[in-house]
Amino acid sequence: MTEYALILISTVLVNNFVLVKFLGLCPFMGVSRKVETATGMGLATTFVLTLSSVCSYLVNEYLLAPLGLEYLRTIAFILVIAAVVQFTEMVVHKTSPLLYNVLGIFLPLITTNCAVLGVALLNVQEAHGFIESALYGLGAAVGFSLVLVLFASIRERVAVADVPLPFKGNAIALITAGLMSLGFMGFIGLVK
Amino acid sequence: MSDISYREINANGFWHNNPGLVQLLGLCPLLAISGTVVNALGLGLATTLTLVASNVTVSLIRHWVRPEIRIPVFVLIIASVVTAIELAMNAFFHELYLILGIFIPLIVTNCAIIGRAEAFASKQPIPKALADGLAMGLGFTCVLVALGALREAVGHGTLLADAHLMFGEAARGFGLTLFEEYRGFLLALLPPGAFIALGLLIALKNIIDARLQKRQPAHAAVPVEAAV
Amino acid sequence: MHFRTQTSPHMTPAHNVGQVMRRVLYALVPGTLAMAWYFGWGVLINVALAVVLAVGLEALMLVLRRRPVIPTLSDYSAVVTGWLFALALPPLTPWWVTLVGVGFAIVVAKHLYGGLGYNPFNPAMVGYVVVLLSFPREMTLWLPPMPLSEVSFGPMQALAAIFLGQLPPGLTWDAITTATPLDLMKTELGRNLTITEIRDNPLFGDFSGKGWEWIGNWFLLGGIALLFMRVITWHIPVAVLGGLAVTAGLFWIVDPDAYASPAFHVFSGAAILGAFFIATDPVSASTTPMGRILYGLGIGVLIYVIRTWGNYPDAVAFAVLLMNMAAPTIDHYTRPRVFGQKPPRRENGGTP
Amino acid sequence: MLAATLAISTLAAVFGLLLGYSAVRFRVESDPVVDQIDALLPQTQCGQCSYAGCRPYAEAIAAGEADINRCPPGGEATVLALADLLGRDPKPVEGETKPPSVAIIDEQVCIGCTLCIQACPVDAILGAAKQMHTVIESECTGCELCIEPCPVDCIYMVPIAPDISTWKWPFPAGETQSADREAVSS
Amino acid sequence: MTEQAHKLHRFHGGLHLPRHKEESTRDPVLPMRIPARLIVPLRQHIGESAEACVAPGDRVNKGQLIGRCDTYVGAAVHAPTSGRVVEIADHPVPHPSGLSAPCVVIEPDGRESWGESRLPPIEDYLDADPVSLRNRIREAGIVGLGGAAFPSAVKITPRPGQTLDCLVINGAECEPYITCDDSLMRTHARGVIEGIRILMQALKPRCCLIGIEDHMSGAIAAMRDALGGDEAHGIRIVPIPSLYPAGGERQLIQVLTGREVPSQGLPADIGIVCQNVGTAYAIYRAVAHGEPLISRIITVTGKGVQHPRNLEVLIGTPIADLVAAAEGYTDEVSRLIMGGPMMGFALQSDAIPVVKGTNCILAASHEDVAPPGPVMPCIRCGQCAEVCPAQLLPQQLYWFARAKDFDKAQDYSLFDCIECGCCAYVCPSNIPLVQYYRFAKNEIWAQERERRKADIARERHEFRQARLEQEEREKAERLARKKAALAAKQDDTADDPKKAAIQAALERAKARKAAQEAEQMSAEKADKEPSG
Amino acid sequence: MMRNIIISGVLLALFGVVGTALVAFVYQGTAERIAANIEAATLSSLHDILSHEAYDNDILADSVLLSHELLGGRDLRAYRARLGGEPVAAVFTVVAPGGYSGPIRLLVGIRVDGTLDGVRVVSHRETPGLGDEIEVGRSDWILSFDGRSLLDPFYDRWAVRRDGGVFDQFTGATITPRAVVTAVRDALIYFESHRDIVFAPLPDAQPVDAAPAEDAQTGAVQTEALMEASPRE
Ligand SMILES: Cc1cc2nc3c(=O)[nH]c(=O)nc-3n(C[C@H](O)[C@H](O)[C@H](O)COP(=O)(O)O)c2cc1C
Ligand SMILES: Cc1cc2nc3c(=O)[nH]c(=O)nc-3n(C[C@H](O)[C@H](O)[C@H](O)COP(=O)(O)O)c2cc1C
Ligand SMILES: Cc1cc2nc3c(=O)[nH]c(=O)nc-3n(C[C@H](O)[C@H](O)[C@H](O)COP(=O)(O)O)c2cc1C
Ligand SMILES: Cc1cc2nc3c(=O)[nH]c(=O)nc-3n(C[C@H](O)[C@H](O)[C@H](O)CO)c2cc1C
Ligand code: SF4
Ligand code: SF4
Ligand code: SF4
Ligand code: SF4
Ligand code: FES
Repeated sequence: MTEYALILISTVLVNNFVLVKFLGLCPFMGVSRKVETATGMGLATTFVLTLSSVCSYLVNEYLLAPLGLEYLRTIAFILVIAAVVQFTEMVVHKTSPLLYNVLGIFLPLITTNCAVLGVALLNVQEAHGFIESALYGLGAAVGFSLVLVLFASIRERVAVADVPLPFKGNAIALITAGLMSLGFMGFIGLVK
Repeated sequence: MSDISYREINANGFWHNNPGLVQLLGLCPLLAISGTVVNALGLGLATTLTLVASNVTVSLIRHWVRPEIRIPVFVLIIASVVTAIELAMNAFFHELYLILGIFIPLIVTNCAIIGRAEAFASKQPIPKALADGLAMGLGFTCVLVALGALREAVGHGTLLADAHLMFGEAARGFGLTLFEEYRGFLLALLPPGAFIALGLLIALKNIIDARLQKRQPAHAAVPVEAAV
Repeated sequence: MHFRTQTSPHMTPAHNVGQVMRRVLYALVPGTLAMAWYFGWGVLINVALAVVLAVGLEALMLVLRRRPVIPTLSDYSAVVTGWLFALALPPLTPWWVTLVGVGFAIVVAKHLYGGLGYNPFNPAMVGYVVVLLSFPREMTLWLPPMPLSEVSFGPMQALAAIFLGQLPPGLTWDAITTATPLDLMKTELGRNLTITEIRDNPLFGDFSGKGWEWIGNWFLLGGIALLFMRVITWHIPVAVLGGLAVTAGLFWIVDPDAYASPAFHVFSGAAILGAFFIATDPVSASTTPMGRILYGLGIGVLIYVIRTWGNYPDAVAFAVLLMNMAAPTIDHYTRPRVFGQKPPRRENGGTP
Repeated sequence: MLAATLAISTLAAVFGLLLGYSAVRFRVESDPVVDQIDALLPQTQCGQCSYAGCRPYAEAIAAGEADINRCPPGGEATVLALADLLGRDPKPVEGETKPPSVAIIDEQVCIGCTLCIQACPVDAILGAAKQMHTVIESECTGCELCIEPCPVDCIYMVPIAPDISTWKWPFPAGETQSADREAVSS
Repeated sequence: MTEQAHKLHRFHGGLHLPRHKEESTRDPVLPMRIPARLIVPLRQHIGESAEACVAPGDRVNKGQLIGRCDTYVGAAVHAPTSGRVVEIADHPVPHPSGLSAPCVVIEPDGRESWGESRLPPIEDYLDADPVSLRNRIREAGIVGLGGAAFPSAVKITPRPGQTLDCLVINGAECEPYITCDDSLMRTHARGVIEGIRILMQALKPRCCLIGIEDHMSGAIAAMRDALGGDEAHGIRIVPIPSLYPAGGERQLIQVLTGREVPSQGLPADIGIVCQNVGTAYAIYRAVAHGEPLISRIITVTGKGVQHPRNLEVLIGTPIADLVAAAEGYTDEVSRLIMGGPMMGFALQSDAIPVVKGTNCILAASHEDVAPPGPVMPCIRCGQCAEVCPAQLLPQQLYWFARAKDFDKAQDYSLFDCIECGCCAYVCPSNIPLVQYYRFAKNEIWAQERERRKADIARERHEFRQARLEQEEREKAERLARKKAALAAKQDDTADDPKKAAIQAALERAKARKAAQEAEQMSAEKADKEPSG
Repeated sequence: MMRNIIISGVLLALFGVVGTALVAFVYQGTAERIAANIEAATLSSLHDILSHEAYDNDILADSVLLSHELLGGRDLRAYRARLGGEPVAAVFTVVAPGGYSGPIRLLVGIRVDGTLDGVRVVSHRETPGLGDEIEVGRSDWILSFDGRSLLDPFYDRWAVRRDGGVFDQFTGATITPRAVVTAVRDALIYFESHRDIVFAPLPDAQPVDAAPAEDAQTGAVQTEALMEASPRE
């Protein structure tokens, strides 16, 4: 039980995927202008990430490992992810066109959200079991969504601040992310 | 759009639509692997290679792919290319491979690559796609190296240390020590430093752009009027 | 007859931001003097240096940004930032550490966001965390408090140490520095000593570190003065200290030999300074009453968590930055009930 | 090698089938976003955005072809609203924004050629051939499209004078800091 | 007299302000001489403007109807005195914009003759039927004298399904400097009480509460005298603590009854109607004496006038005359404000006339209205939220208004702001907060207007498109028919109608196909892939 | 409809086939070289401690997994160096549990006579700029162990100066050096008391797989705690 809790603490706070491990940055920067879209993206990513973490675990465990094809991991995982994402995309497009428009190019880009593939690969690297893989995926996604939403609400505030012109927009957003990451450095050591 | 010139392709890749500074794509490796110039260069070249290969392939098959399987096909192509490069690096640049670690397979999900496949290569003939891949890849590498240089210089006070990882033993001496007795500024090497450094680079670009635009009216008096 | 027009209200008392900031400075004086009493001249030199640098950099940024310099400087916010930053430093910190820290505070954390009022993060704490991460050696060079230290530094010696890195002949850094009580508590607990054993160390006083507890009291005094001057409201300080004390109390009751007492936590390190002066920075804190309580509680709990299980013995700065990050979101979800509205209204998009 | 290709291609085939199926199952017909964009445009129908009216421009925005800052009559407010709807960055409006105006026909000069009637996108001009024409002020959107065709140049644009019911409190003068909001970059 | 004290409640926030009331209450109310010229705006109330029903050159009696208003929310305008109409034209009116609006300008003849114009007094008003009372109030052009100038007849017309619980009479007069209600209560307490009883007759509430700030002891005593105690006829006088803005309708209702008027709602929604004491008195004059609303008490005060005092003024009197009656300006005068210092608006000139809603002319000296310090950025200190009586987050509203994010501002209940100015008063950064809110509200209204206009334009445009298409089609068909006919004529088998019909059908189909193709082509153009 | 679905599947499969074939082809071409690289990396880190003239056996194959409290953990690999079949030295993987922010992994080389051949840090999470001076690239503190043994200094002075021992601490950091000194001392004690087990010949001559990847792949030390997202966790 403790170890599961530790996995969550570790992925959400200590080794936050975005701010400490540098995974999933493009959507982090791209879909954080408004809190609403950030929340939507967070939910979509949480769904995709957890699902694909589990799926890729299964593929690795029951397809690649028995056949000794570990070197094909990347290809196999990315296929799994792409399928999960494309499926989600079509469902969202059908059910919520506005969300679709807002998430825009970023929905397909969940496929290329490094965090998703990163989780799959790290699961293998750290020899996670089924439940651990699921938790790892979930924790990574929750950590991603958490900082995404916090970041978005800070950005909404910064958007109306008197930021010097050259820094307006992406530059100040990156610096904000840097300062957030600075805060997250405080969690170092929580999980030894 | 369809008759985009090579000059424009280059300008876009290196400056106006640079993946790292403007599109903000491919940020993960950009920030993660820019601790030193050598790492940055290694990853940048690997990425460029992938970008070129994937752009060409995608352009090649652009008429056959159906929209619903477009993304899976693209990533499949990219993943194959990347895995091949990964294996090759493991074999020929083993130490660099170890340092770049998980970020080599993660080139697959470098948003810049799939982004180009989607936005450009899937609509353009092969030569243009190739040029675009090259321009974008090298543009990305430039940013990566600039960021690496900035962080290495500020963080360690050196440049091109560990050059042997990439250029072989002969290059061990390439490294420059910029400041003797430099205590090091760790922040530059830590994650917050990476974010802040990229933010500063983007601001620098904005400043340069603003300067350029200011100078523009002198050259071309006619079309800017609308823009001002 | 013709008149100039202006918008209502047409009468306002004469007040301004500078006044608010000056009050903060007055309230900081007792605690600062107490700190100087226990840790020597270095404290005052640090404060003076940081304030000068802060004001200078602020002026520089204003000139670069083509903003009026004098009216803005007279808001005294840069002075507050510099002063609070300096209070977090060990007494003989080299000058260049102060420079880097103040530089980050004023330039990056404050002016890149547009200056006073716009910064989402507490500038002083950004500066402190930057130097703590970058120069851990310099940032752990604490002296023992006055009654314990064998050597005392005169003002010239302190200046020499800060600006030239020179110690009086015969002394080494190793010999004169010691761990802070929080640091000691953490590392000794890590070696599986019990609290009782640890408290035998001469560094400890009645309920916290010798000297530290008194510094805390003087800052408390200043903080209460701020409350009376209505510069701050009770919500944040009470919530910070309450959150810290309650969390510490819970663990302490379970195992008083492995977890330090609430009093120790409250009176150690920067907890009180943080609760009254740092967490209350209006610009980066939460603004709604309920939000301020949550924000303060968050800081209190995070201080305890990081102090106890993390790597940083005094976690105030990190806790403040982390909650700064959450402040806009907290504000968003803790809007007070508007007059005449029944349930507090949530934004439609809040929880889709 | 055989195992490798077999494994991956099976995987790929399975996903391909799945996606092919869902493409059919979740087909999307129309794009309601166009309506939402169109609702935000001022409907002046002036064509300054270089599209043949507001709706075509809305379609172009939805398709990602056009920027959101091309409508001068809508001004800043429209750009902000569009940016908000589409999650894009607001930009300064392209082209000059003029105060809202209406067209007035100089009835002494008008020769009743009906050319302006054909040009007016909202049928705001009354009159028949060979008769004097007038503009229905409340219907005129101020698009200026009637000015060009008039062979005797008898149509003028007059700005709508502010009155008490349409007067607006001005945006307050800024803080000391923003007194000079010009760029630092220069 | 040992009744149990009325239970008072507290509203959120509020301010204790320096009162400055003594200056203008030292002397009794002075009825002003008739000025040389009266400028009577046709719109002095919330709602549609009245229409002039006299012409330049006409002679008018005192109290004669000069502006008719037939809309439901509207109020008639009467001649304040007898004289000659010299012009009906645009003239600057009291408004923050300083813009002009239609006014009737009257040259008094000094005779004050009512002629036929006085309305028949209703003697037995305490038994009269509510409808006739309401009609009288409407005829008399009575609007709220407490500030908003909302037509009183509308306010006291019960809406179906609503029962009235309590009539609240607003004698709070919470703004500094203003003492017109105070003076009114001290001099005409009887009339005020009678007016209240008329209102009660018209509304039939269960109770009536008169809220008066506790420092106005003279007014409270006079009212008690007139009423015959603290409580009589179901009316009760309640002194309330002085706290700005206790006189705000919503705040007063909360203080007196503990109930909150729903946001975006009206007091009527919780069974309450609130009227100002001046309104009550005006109603009494209209019902018992048949006098329309043609004059009122106005405070002229501030260090900018020699002799601050209350004046009884004819509506339409230029402010310069009021100032003259207060013995002129002092050297210190620097700003002229209509209303109180917290909510009033500054005037450009003293040639502007007073209107029904004018309660105070404040000629402020530099010292009274010291210019606020330099405007600094908001530091989120939250003091504004602490004092906001509407429990809003003024600083958030400010940020959104500044960013022109009006949706967010509305989401943060911008329209619940009563513009009381408390937030701006305490703001250490001296931000003109209220102006930001007014700006935002105005913009939102303007956007709504524009939206409506756009909708009409869209409809008309689409209609036109459809019409053009239709015409095009008809033209094509006509052409096709003509061609067919022509072809048929030329054809040998011209009299084969079947063939002609086939021919015509073919033509039509061809035309349709062409049209379709054109459409498709344009659609394709629009469909073209999005650019990079 | 159905046709579209099938086309999608087939198309994707086709790309799968081509892509995989390409990768598999490259894999076969590089597999050998990669294995060699991994071996070379491990060897090179061993050679930092052990001169490679000092032994002649296949040291990577001649390794055992040891578990003992004194070594700080379970299943820690030790490599045995033999010259002409005779034991010359052993290189232990040791975990020092008492680091400031987590365990520190070390390689400790001990000659048969009980003297230290050398100590190197494999991975740690100590505070950069403070605790990381144990890395050979940052200071030569770690070299001060070379040639020492349990008797030099005498057993009870195996401690940092602050605790009355002979080893320097760092300014502002005592915990880290203390942990390393203690771990090295314990490894020496373990060696003295378990010499037989350490040098016992492989039970069934089954050479252990030459990919003890987690321990020692490069000479570069991983500072996992603070540095950028660590490539290998
Ligand atoms: C736009 C508007 C519409 C109103 N509609 C009604 C109404 O239908 N019925 C009513 O009794 N009062 C109505 N009122 C009057 C209000 O209840 C209130 O008494 C009046 O606005 C005076 O408020 P104040 O001076 O506190 O601002 C309305 C007021 C306004 C401004
Ligand atoms: C902030 C504020 C303060 C007010 N103060 C008073 C006041 O002191 N006396 C008063 O009669 N009306 C005051 N009003 C107006 C009342 O809200 C309300 O409009 C009036 O009492 C309704 O009565 P009426 O329709 O007869 O004017 C104030 C309004 C506001 C928004
Ligand atoms: C942020 C921070 C990081 C630290 N990191 C280390 C570390 O990595 N290794 C270490 O030995 N001490 C570290 N310390 C210092 C210890 O807490 C402790 O003060 C020190 O080891 C005691 O040594 P001293 O008695 O020489 O001061 C750190 C202290 C702080 C505040
Ligand atoms: C009660 C109070 C507390 C403050 N605390 C801080 C602080 O902790 N750090 C800081 O940089 N400035 C502080 N300031 C000053 C000021 O708010 C700060 O510089 C702004 O964040 C700059 O925009 C404080 C001001 C007040 C009134
Ligand atoms: S510029 Fe604006 S108003 Fe004019 S046609 Fe285009 S969208 Fe319509
Ligand atoms: S009258 Fe002229 S300006 Fe007005 S809508 Fe018609 S064409 Fe446009
Ligand atoms: S009182 Fe002024 S400075 Fe303070 S929060 Fe409100 S608006 Fe901002
Ligand atoms: S003006 Fe509006 S926001 Fe300000 S205190 Fe009054 S009600 Fe609140
Ligand atoms: S590179 Fe885009 S998410 Fe990582």
